[in-house]
Amino acid sequence: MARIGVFICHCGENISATVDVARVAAEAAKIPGVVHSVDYKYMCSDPGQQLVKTAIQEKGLTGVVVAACSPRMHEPTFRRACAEAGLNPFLCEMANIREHCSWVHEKGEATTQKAVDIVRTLVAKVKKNKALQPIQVPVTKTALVLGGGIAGIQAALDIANAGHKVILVEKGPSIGGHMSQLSETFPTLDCSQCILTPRMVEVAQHANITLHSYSELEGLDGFIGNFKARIRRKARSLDEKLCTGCGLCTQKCPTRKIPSEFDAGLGTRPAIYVPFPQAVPNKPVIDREHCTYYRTGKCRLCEKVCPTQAIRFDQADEIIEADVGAVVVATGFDVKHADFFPEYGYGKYKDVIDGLQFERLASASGPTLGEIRRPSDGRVPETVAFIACAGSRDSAKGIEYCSKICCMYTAKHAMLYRHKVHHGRPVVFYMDIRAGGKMYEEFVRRAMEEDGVQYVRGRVSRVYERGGKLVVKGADTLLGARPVEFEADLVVLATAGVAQPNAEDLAQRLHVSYDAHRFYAEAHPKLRPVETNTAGIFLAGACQAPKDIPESVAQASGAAAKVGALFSQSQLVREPLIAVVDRQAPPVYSSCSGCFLCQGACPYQAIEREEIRGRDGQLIKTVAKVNPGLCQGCGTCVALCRSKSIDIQGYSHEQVYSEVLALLNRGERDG
Amino acid sequence: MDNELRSIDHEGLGTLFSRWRAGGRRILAPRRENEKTDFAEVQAPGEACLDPVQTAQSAKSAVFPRVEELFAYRRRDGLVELRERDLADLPATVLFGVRPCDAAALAGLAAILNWDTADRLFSARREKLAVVAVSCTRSDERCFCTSVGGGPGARTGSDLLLTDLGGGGYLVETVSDRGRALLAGAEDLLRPAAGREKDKESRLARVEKRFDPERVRAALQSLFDDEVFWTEQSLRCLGCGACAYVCPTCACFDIQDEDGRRLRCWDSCGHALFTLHTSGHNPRPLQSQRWRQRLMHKFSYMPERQEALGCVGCGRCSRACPVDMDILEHLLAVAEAKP
Amino acid sequence: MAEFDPKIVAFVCNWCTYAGADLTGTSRMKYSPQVSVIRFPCTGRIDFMLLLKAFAGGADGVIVSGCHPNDCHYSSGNFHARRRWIVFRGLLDFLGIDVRRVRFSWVSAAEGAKWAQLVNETAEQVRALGPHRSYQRLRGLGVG
Amino acid sequence: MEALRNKARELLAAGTVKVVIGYERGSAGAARAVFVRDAARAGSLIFDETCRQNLAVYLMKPEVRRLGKAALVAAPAALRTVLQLAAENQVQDGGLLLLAPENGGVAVLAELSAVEARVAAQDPEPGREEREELARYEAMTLEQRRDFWQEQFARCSKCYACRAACPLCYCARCTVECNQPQWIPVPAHDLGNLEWNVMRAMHLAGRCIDCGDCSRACPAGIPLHLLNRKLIAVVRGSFAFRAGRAAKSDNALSTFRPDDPEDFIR
Repeated sequence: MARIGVFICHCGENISATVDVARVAAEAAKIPGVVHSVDYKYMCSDPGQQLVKTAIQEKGLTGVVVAACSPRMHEPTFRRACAEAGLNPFLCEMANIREHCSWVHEKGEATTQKAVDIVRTLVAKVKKNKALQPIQVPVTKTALVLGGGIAGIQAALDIANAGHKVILVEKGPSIGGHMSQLSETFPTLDCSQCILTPRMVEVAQHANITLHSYSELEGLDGFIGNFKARIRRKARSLDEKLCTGCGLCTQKCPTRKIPSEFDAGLGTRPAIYVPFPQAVPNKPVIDREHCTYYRTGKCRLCEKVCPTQAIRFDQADEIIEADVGAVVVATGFDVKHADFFPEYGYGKYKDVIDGLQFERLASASGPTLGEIRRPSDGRVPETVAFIACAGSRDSAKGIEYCSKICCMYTAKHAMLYRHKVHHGRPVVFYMDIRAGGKMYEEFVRRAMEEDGVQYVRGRVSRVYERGGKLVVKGADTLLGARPVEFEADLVVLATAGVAQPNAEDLAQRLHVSYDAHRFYAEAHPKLRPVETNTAGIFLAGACQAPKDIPESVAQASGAAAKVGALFSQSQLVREPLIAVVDRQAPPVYSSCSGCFLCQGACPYQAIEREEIRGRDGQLIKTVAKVNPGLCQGCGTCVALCRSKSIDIQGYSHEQVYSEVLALLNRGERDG
Repeated sequence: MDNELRSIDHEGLGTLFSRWRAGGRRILAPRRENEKTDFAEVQAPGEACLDPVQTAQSAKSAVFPRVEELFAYRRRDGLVELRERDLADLPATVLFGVRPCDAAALAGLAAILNWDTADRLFSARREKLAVVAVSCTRSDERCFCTSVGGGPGARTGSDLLLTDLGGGGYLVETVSDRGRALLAGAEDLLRPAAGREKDKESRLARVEKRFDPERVRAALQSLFDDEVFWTEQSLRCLGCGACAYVCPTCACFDIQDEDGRRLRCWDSCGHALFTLHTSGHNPRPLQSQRWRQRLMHKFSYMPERQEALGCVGCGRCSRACPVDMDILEHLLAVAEAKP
Repeated sequence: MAEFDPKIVAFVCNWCTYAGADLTGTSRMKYSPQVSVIRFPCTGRIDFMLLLKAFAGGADGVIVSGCHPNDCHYSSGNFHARRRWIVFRGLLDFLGIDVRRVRFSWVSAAEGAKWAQLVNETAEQVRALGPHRSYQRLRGLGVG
Repeated sequence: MEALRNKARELLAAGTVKVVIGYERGSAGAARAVFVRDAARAGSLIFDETCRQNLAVYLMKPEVRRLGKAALVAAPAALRTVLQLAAENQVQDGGLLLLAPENGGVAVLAELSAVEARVAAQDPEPGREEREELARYEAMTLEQRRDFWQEQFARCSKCYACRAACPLCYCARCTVECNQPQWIPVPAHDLGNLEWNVMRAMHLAGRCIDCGDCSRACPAGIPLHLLNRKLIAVVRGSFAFRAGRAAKSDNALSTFRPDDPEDFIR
């Protein structure tokens, strides 16, 4: 038999001014099961809380209802008080007679009656409350970071420096990502490599970081604090332990005319190669697709010249398993290229290039050693047209969004061009200039005013060749859409930043959701921007949306901080307000029929399949099971389950049902 | 008791109806409503529909309603206050147009509900019920009243038994004092049956006797543990309660409390929930066991305990069954089974 | 029909509408006292059976309210709820139950005024429709 | 019919299946389910317009499951049922054979993909009478519909034949069997009957494959299928979703589209 205590708060006069609190207390006392009912000026004050504690001990209360302000205000306060008095905190409920009653209604009978109704409702609920224990989930304090670009590097370093183990997985032969391809960076124009490579080296040398380059995530199972990752280490055809990175093999390799990915196709590389001089790790990899030996069975020159016999032609991919507690996804982005812009002659004319290619031209370590020479004939271009929003903000191209970085790097490109080719004439065709960010607007102005970059506002309709020149046809919308024609030696397209080609595939391996453009979805657009809907998996950098370096780094540190918080205890403790699937003694085992409709509805992939087997190991039935580590307690599955086999603690069927009946004055009559 | 045969024409019957109603009796009779014919209150004989061999539902709700309040209670300062069901408000009823099998079924119901102690509500309703049966001039392949001690013109359970004279009104047999009371002061409407009118038998439907219930009872006892037999017999059965709810003698019920009222509601041994224990254990987890229970109860347990059969051969269950579990067929299988 | 005080039950989610109703309070906006709130973690948790229970219990009207689309604290609970209500409304209407007695709304934590307005409008609507007799009459009928 | 019998004989003789669930001629000329386990008995199988029951209902019955791998004589509705059951993890691909009678012959469907193809080919659209029947009720006034259903439900005795006959009402525990809390009043009074029928319809929303067995089973002759048809129309109209079309499919109510209609939400 329930022994409920009801505590009515005056909240000074906030409640008592419009609600007859004495009468509420008197009415509450009549409710079956209520053994104690008092009102007091300030329940949340120390003496007020003391009233509750004393009553719990002296009257042996099995449940407490505090009729006062909103539970969003003081529920924690009173639950703590109950706990201190030895009553399970989840046996305490708050009846909101202030925000939902005294403050919103005039003084009078109806208002007092409503207060009584609210109290009766919560009494009915609390009678059905169960003592709950916080959920504890063990945490493996190792983080898995996917992607070795600047975001991945930053996240890995921050987590490692916080004293936790990190496994960094990079799909390419070296970490560094797109940033390592950049020449200078806006708005400071400091050299990208110069600020990046020290970080790369730090990663390589960090005692807490295990780097798997030339590797990819095969699969991820488990849940927050307890993931099991399977990582494929692709065969480099090389014994990394023996290899000293002397580079002899790469010099001797006879197959040299392979377009270099690092140089965005503007330079070439041999079949056994290190993507760029500062690569980490500085160990070559054999590109089996192009290697003569793999194609014809002859050559093996690298093997002969290798002073440490490190070459391993027969090496196979290796799958390694790792237990991790959290995952940071920093797989970055891709830029639109190939024949995406036929109207701009891309892929048709050698001298129409994309932004990344211009970065390589401008880079001191690039194919032209930093001299701006056009791909077709190596001449220094006298005139360069930069076309912004190539693809971005263009629903016709299926990309409605703004790629965000283009305005800035286009200004930078134009500037770099002027700095390198003083007499050159850069013209930027743009739609709008988006230069929001510290020192960004100033930077663009500098390009216009100090470096005399000409900005023409208007979309370019097409680019075609005429007598060795590239004719850029557009309109100047600032001059009444006057048609503009500009003869350029080189055309640079600020192509849209898009999701990685295999973004969906990875998302499915990770069980995280993604948006219409295949960028990974954050748990909440405003309040949980670095979390995914899968607890324990976080986002950093451009895999979530196009971002520039500072933003990527900031988000990476944010993700690292989340991981740090998760790793700060050996047990993850969570409120037990989660769903549970019915379990019973044999022969029933569970009322669940295993239709798993709930699985589809769960936003958190928290519902698993459990096989119930008899002593003989015979499968009896497969039923749903809620993973307490993943469930966030929304209760969508509960309302969906036809057989009422899932219930949610804190808002259980019995609790809400009794609330409805009690509110309508039709609670159980026998107390 | 006086058994002289008389007859009444349709007009006379109409007058009789109005007199009964004037005397404060409500009249329940088969009424046709969208394809189904079932018992409902009528004012005049014309509203009654006696064409179908049987009504879909039995007439048992006249004495054993689908849901009935046994008593009410409420809490008052720590005490529980009981309010007995007032029997005075139960209506005096004439049940018109039931078939002889349904009339006989009332005895079956009584056998269960009044077995050890008399059921207050049932008895009160039964007391106030007068049964005017109409013997069967037609039957169908579902009927087997003659196999279970009844017949198309049997008088058991009726107070008056009418037999359609084919256009010319009805032959009237007064079976009980209650029947006599129904006819009190109706002499003007009745006239002695004359000549061919007396020949009731010739008008009755022919229902062939198909089995001997005693044989079935004996067979059931030896078949109880024959799982194979019962599984075979019930593979098609879906375990709904249709058969039990249309049955004139099924009396299983469930007790529910609702808004301070204790209710008695029809239930069926065909439902898995019927025998489910709180522990989760179910002594009859399988439909085969529940089907066995249905036959055992009607043809073995009741004869042994209540010296009455739990079946009057009306065939309603067979007609209502969505999957053609034809009870006659199954009883024959039992009778012929070689355990 | 004589004025009457309708009984209205509001099923709301904890994160948006409950907080919004709190804001109505802190902003001291006044509204009709005939409405009482039952708090759920999310509209996705609200079982259609509870709406029936409210009507059976004598409610003349029902409010169901939660986060606006894309604002759900659990990202998609309100989307699931929305589908459920689309189907449920279709059924109620087909059964001849007046869906004007069931008011669905999105009220965010910032929309204190909207909550007050929602409650007042619903109270007005239900008052105009009168007591939900056709439903309340069902209770206990057909009992012998 | 002979083709069907021969196929059944062949499958049983070869031991490919342990039981053929089909139709036989029952009492009073009715067709009814039969469970043939012996090739010699295959001769009793029939298939004609009297064979209306959705035999897929037996796939969920423990006694039948125990008989071993089954071949099911499947009319179109049964095919849709099997797909829906598969989508709800109740039947496994390759776990049973479907014998679909077709002009004199019989198609043997072993994989669910084959069933999908066949259902897609049949693509059963509601017939004219069906659409008009529904339209007739939709055209009524609210009060007319209310009175109609109250009169119908007043005849319901909660025998649950509708549930038993429905191949998708397979829950190990039905909501009406939950008593903590007692979601649905047990008594067959007006409220209990309304709530039971509302719940039944809601729980079949997006799942019902429209075989009509609920109505056929109802001893009170209540046109229950109308409720399901109404919701089939709503689900299809609002979410462009149809049950029983794919073996791997989310349920209309366990998924959503951000742009689902919400004109009724303010």
